[in-house]
Amino acid sequence: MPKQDFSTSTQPDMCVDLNGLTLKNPITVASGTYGFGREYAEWIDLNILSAISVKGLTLEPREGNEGRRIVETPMGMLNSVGLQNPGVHYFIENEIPFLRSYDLKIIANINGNTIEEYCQMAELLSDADVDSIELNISCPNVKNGGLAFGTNPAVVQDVVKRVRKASKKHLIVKLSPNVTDIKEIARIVEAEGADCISLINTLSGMGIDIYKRKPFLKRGNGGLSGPAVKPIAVRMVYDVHSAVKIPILGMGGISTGEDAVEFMLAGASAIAIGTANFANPLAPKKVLEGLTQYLKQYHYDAAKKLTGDLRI
Amino acid sequence: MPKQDFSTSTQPDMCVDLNGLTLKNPITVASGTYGFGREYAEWIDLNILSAISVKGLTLEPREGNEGRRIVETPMGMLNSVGLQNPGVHYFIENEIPFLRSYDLKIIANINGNTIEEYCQMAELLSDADVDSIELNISCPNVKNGGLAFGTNPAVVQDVVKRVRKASKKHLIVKLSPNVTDIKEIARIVEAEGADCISLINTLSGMGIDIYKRKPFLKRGNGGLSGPAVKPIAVRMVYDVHSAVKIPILGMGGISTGEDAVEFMLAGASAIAIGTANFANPLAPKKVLEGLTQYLKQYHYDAAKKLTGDLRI
Amino acid sequence: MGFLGKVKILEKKVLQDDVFQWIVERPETIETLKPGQFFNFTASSTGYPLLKRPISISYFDEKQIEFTVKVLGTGTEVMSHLAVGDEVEIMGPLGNGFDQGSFHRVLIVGGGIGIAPLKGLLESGNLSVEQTDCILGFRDAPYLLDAFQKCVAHLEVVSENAEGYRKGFVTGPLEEHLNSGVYDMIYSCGPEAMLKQVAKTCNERKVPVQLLMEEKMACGVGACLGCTCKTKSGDFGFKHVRMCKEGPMFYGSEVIFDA
Amino acid sequence: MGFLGKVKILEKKVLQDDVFQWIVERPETIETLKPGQFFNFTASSTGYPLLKRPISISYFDEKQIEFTVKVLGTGTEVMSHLAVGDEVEIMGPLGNGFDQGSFHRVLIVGGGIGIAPLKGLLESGNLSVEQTDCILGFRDAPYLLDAFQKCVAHLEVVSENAEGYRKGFVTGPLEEHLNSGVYDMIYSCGPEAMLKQVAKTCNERKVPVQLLMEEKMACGVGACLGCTCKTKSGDFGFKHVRMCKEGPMFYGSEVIFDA
Ligand SMILES: Cc1cc2nc3c(=O)[nH]c(=O)nc-3n(C[C@H](O)[C@H](O)[C@H](O)COP(=O)(O)OP(=O)(O)OC[C@H]3O[C@@H](n4cnc5c(N)ncnc54)[C@H](O)[C@@H]3O)c2cc1C
Ligand SMILES: Cc1cc2nc3c(=O)[nH]c(=O)nc-3n(C[C@H](O)[C@H](O)[C@H](O)COP(=O)(O)OP(=O)(O)OC[C@H]3O[C@@H](n4cnc5c(N)ncnc54)[C@H](O)[C@@H]3O)c2cc1C
Ligand SMILES: Cc1cc2nc3c(=O)[nH]c(=O)nc-3n(C[C@H](O)[C@H](O)[C@H](O)COP(=O)(O)O)c2cc1C
Ligand SMILES: Cc1cc2nc3c(=O)[nH]c(=O)nc-3n(C[C@H](O)[C@H](O)[C@H](O)COP(=O)(O)O)c2cc1C
Ligand code: FES
Ligand code: FES
Repeated sequence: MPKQDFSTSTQPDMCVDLNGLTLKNPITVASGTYGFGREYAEWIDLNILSAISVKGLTLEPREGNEGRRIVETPMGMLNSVGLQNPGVHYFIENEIPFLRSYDLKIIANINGNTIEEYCQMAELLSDADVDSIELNISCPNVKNGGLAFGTNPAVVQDVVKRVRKASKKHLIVKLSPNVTDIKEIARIVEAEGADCISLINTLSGMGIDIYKRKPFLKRGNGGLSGPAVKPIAVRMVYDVHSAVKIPILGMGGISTGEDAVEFMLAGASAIAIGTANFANPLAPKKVLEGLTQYLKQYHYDAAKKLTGDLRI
Repeated sequence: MPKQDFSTSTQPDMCVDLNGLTLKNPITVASGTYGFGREYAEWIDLNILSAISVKGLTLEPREGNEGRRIVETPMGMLNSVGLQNPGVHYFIENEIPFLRSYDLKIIANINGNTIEEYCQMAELLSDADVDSIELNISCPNVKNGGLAFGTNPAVVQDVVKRVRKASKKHLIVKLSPNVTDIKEIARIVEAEGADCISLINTLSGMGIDIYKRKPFLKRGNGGLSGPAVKPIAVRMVYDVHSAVKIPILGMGGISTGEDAVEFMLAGASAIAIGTANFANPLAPKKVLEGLTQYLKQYHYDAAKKLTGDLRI
Repeated sequence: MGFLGKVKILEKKVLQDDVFQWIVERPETIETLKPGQFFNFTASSTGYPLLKRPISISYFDEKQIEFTVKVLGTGTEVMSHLAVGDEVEIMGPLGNGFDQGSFHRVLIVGGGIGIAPLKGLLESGNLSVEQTDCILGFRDAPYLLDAFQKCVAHLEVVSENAEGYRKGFVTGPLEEHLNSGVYDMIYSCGPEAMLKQVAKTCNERKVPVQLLMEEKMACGVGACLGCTCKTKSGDFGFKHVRMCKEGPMFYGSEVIFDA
Repeated sequence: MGFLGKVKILEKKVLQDDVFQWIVERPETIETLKPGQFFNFTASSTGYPLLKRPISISYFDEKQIEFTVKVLGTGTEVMSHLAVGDEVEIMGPLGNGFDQGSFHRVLIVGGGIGIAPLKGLLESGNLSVEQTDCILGFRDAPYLLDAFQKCVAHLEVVSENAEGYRKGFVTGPLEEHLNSGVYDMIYSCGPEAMLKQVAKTCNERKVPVQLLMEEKMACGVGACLGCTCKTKSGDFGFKHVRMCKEGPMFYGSEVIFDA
């Protein structure tokens, strides 16, 4: 971009609305990449963020996966953390109060082994001081042979329907990208009453240690994230935007303001930063500044007008 | 790797067999990235290659897609070439003789709008001097609303069955990675009599020009390839290897000898280099040398013993 | 014979904040070079960015080749950090280059960094011409004017923003020049919008114009079909030809520009 | 307060083909530093490789911090090209660092590049010890022996391949030393296989040992849970703790090594 100074232009309205969840700006951080905010509070002013999706919660505490959990790949990374977390009860008692000392919305990312577990967590969180529940349906479905909930349309329908009943909270459903037809899944999620769709979760990938001749990760597969997956994520956001009316929280490889603009033009109403936080803890600030500059340069008076605003 | 000299060790047997297609070494080049070999002949000795999968052929000549065709992405690229090619007749008359002046196997990559077109091409090629036919089922199925042939199990079954009947040639079926369950597709392909499976084709992706506010590519979507997709490709090769007995020609982001080893350990019997040729026309040489050095260092007397040789 | 390998950077000049020049040693195996041809540069030894960067020859002789580079994104940014004595991997020469020959009067029309290959044409080409005139356009402050001044009879410079030059685009002066009716060959390189305008203006007046075009490239050698543009011919009423192989020079009369 | 930003490289030493040292300016905002802590380095300004690279402090004072780096892959390779005067982005200090205090006799056991933080402990730490002995192991030629020689009473060096040193691993000399029964604290850093062996040997003899461990890291601050190791505690009979936050120093008695 030409290095012009737009600081004198009027500040665009950064506020966006995810169908009931109002955000002061479109920049959130992605589940699993930000813990419960504590660790990054030393490095960046958390008040910059409009929301945090906290580390994936389970009903009971979990110690997560054994062995190596991280593999760097070309402009991406594989992770196999395995949902290590202190459990939803601990979260409610100990983490919410901390997060409430900041001006940001709290999104509780929930993960079940069974539909019942999802519902139990949704109920528990209904009475808790969270602003939204993010239903992560990418986790392996233990009752269904380990295949992710999110890849089977019938199971998606069932879990969203029942969680929707279990809680009145703002409900985001987070889609797995490991599917043939993301639009089909998105339509089901919308029909079952989700308020918002977030995507993409990580892509299923693998790395092999050729010197030890085994996969780097004990389970073989891990979840691929980071800039490498951005083109896939943008395509999916675009596809889902063309298929449903509910707003989209877009993510997958975002690390600059330009990336955020790209996701919003593709159809996202807000975006989340995940892996980029690791490479640069100031990424949310950088993204927010870059986005704001773009809005000024292209004369948008409100961030929300960027969503889906393609010239085609 | 420690910088040791293994030049004095005995040369491992590099020959591999793809279920009837014998290759002098595991290094081939991927369809669409090497034209018909002519252009790279100035830059690398084509005799290094064990096979070339030629630019995707169609029944009639095609001019391909309009507008920009290439978008660079983080450690990857999107392409939307749209199968520009001189048609299968021209290929048989003009390109085969050229390629036959080199010591490499010729794989004819075929692409149809309809199953009938696939069959017609397979028949034509039955009498032509090619060593194998690679059925690319990632192309949009015009009769089926533009969704790729390769993503619908029933359609995959139909097209493989009929092409298998139409030609006695060695038959490779190239899988699309844009599916929920690659194993299911692989099993069908094996059951219908394919001799070999190649994967992965490109992942569906998109890039948006935020300054012009439209997708870089006229059709919106393009195919993602390059190192960025390697972890996804390795995972799919591993999955398919666990699901079928026929050999696998692995590809997706391979650019070094270590990458080739990784794919072979995951289950590939041979590998193809695609996008890496653009970054380094000597990539096939580098990959072959790296692979050979690894075999010596780890005391493999034959390349074929590497396939699936994981310690798990 | 093409050359693929490393060459040493012998000299480096910084022309502007974001424009620099390298002189590299000319590999002995390169027999012929033509103005308008380009080399593909490995921007970084780390493998990122992934694809090579095409850069035109802006001067060459028996011993040396010069490149003039504008820093736009990561690739050229990384390149700009290399210093004299460092090595850089290049591949080329690639592309067809300019058609040269004997002309009565030649007009050079360059925009922005597109002036680089035109400099190469004037300084290292073998045009046989009675008089060469030149129009150069810049968005901001001009550069390399001396080099052009030395080679041409009349030089006109326009800029969108810089003070002290005629304001605007090259198209105004171009029409004025062409109205004189004296030119029998135009050479042009610059942003696509400019080339489209130049082609239109020249085509209307039936003056032959050689356009040095630009498109994103992957292989640079004609194998990937990633860099095509449309020309008027073939069975479909048009043909997709490769900028890196059949181009990057096309005649204004043959190119079909995107709408 | 942690520091995240660029610092200038004041000095650079090349110790071996693939081992170099940087001295950088110590940012004023860093109040305390502890041996065994590390900084996370942005290897390249291009964004590739993606993740930061953790490097231990190998010396520090009020004005400067020293790092000793072994070139292994792309990240450290890119770093090795930076020169005096260049800036590098660092983030830290991170991790717990070594526990210090008063001991009778301390044994330092280092392997390969793992000797770097041990150098930091000896040169910049505040151990109060009657006598410190040291065993260093290398695959090939040793480096930094002078630095250790200066700080310890007895230095023993082993190498797998280099001539002129006792052949083998640190474990032989370690057992001999421990059999004397005089040590009341062991500090160790090196490859995982070595640490596992060191921990076992010390645990058997009930000698306390501080292990500086290494695991692939993504965030470096405790947020991603990517760098865990197992310790003996918690509801499950073990607990996954973060190397970057609760570590990288763990006592031999608390770590459970992978089978
Ligand atoms: C045949 C040929 C010859 C060439 N010769 C030369 C030459 O002699 N000298 C020379 O300097 N270049 C030349 N080029 C162009 C050169 O190859 C590119 O400038 C270079 O590849 C850019 O690489 P990069 O990695 O720096 O930028 P990239 O990262 O590839 O991208 C360009 C940057 O521009 C930004 N951008 C794109 N559109 C806009 C917009 N509308 N507004 C603001 N920002 C935008 C992008 O975000 C990106 O950061 C030539 C190209 C070709 C095809
Ligand atoms: C807390 C902590 C402190 C550290 N302190 C230091 C320090 O002070 N100094 C220091 O130098 N390092 C230190 N390290 C290690 C350092 O972070 C890594 O060496 C560095 O990140 C490697 O990055 P890279 O990009 O160079 O290599 P990478 O690209 O990340 O990978 C390492 C390379 O080794 C290759 N490889 C892996 N296994 C084998 C094998 N068995 N045989 C052959 N090749 C193999 C891989 O292919 C790869 O090329 C520390 C690490 C941690 C966690
Ligand atoms: C280390 C790590 C842990 C993650 N854990 C979770 C999780 O618990 N729940 C979830 O829904 N997504 C999780 N994700 C996925 C991210 O929230 C995000 O969808 C994905 O990483 C893509 O965005 P990115 O490329 O910006 O990282 C995790 C990602 C990473 C890298
Ligand atoms: C420019 C380009 C054109 C391609 N054309 C074809 C094609 O015609 N037929 C086909 O089966 N695959 C085609 N592919 C896919 C490659 O053969 C290969 O499957 C894919 O690029 C993954 O490998 P890579 O990451 O090494 O490039 C093409 C890929 C690229 C980059
Ligand atoms: S860039 Fe590949 S054909 Fe021109
Ligand atoms: S590296 Fe993220 S928790 Fe340690």
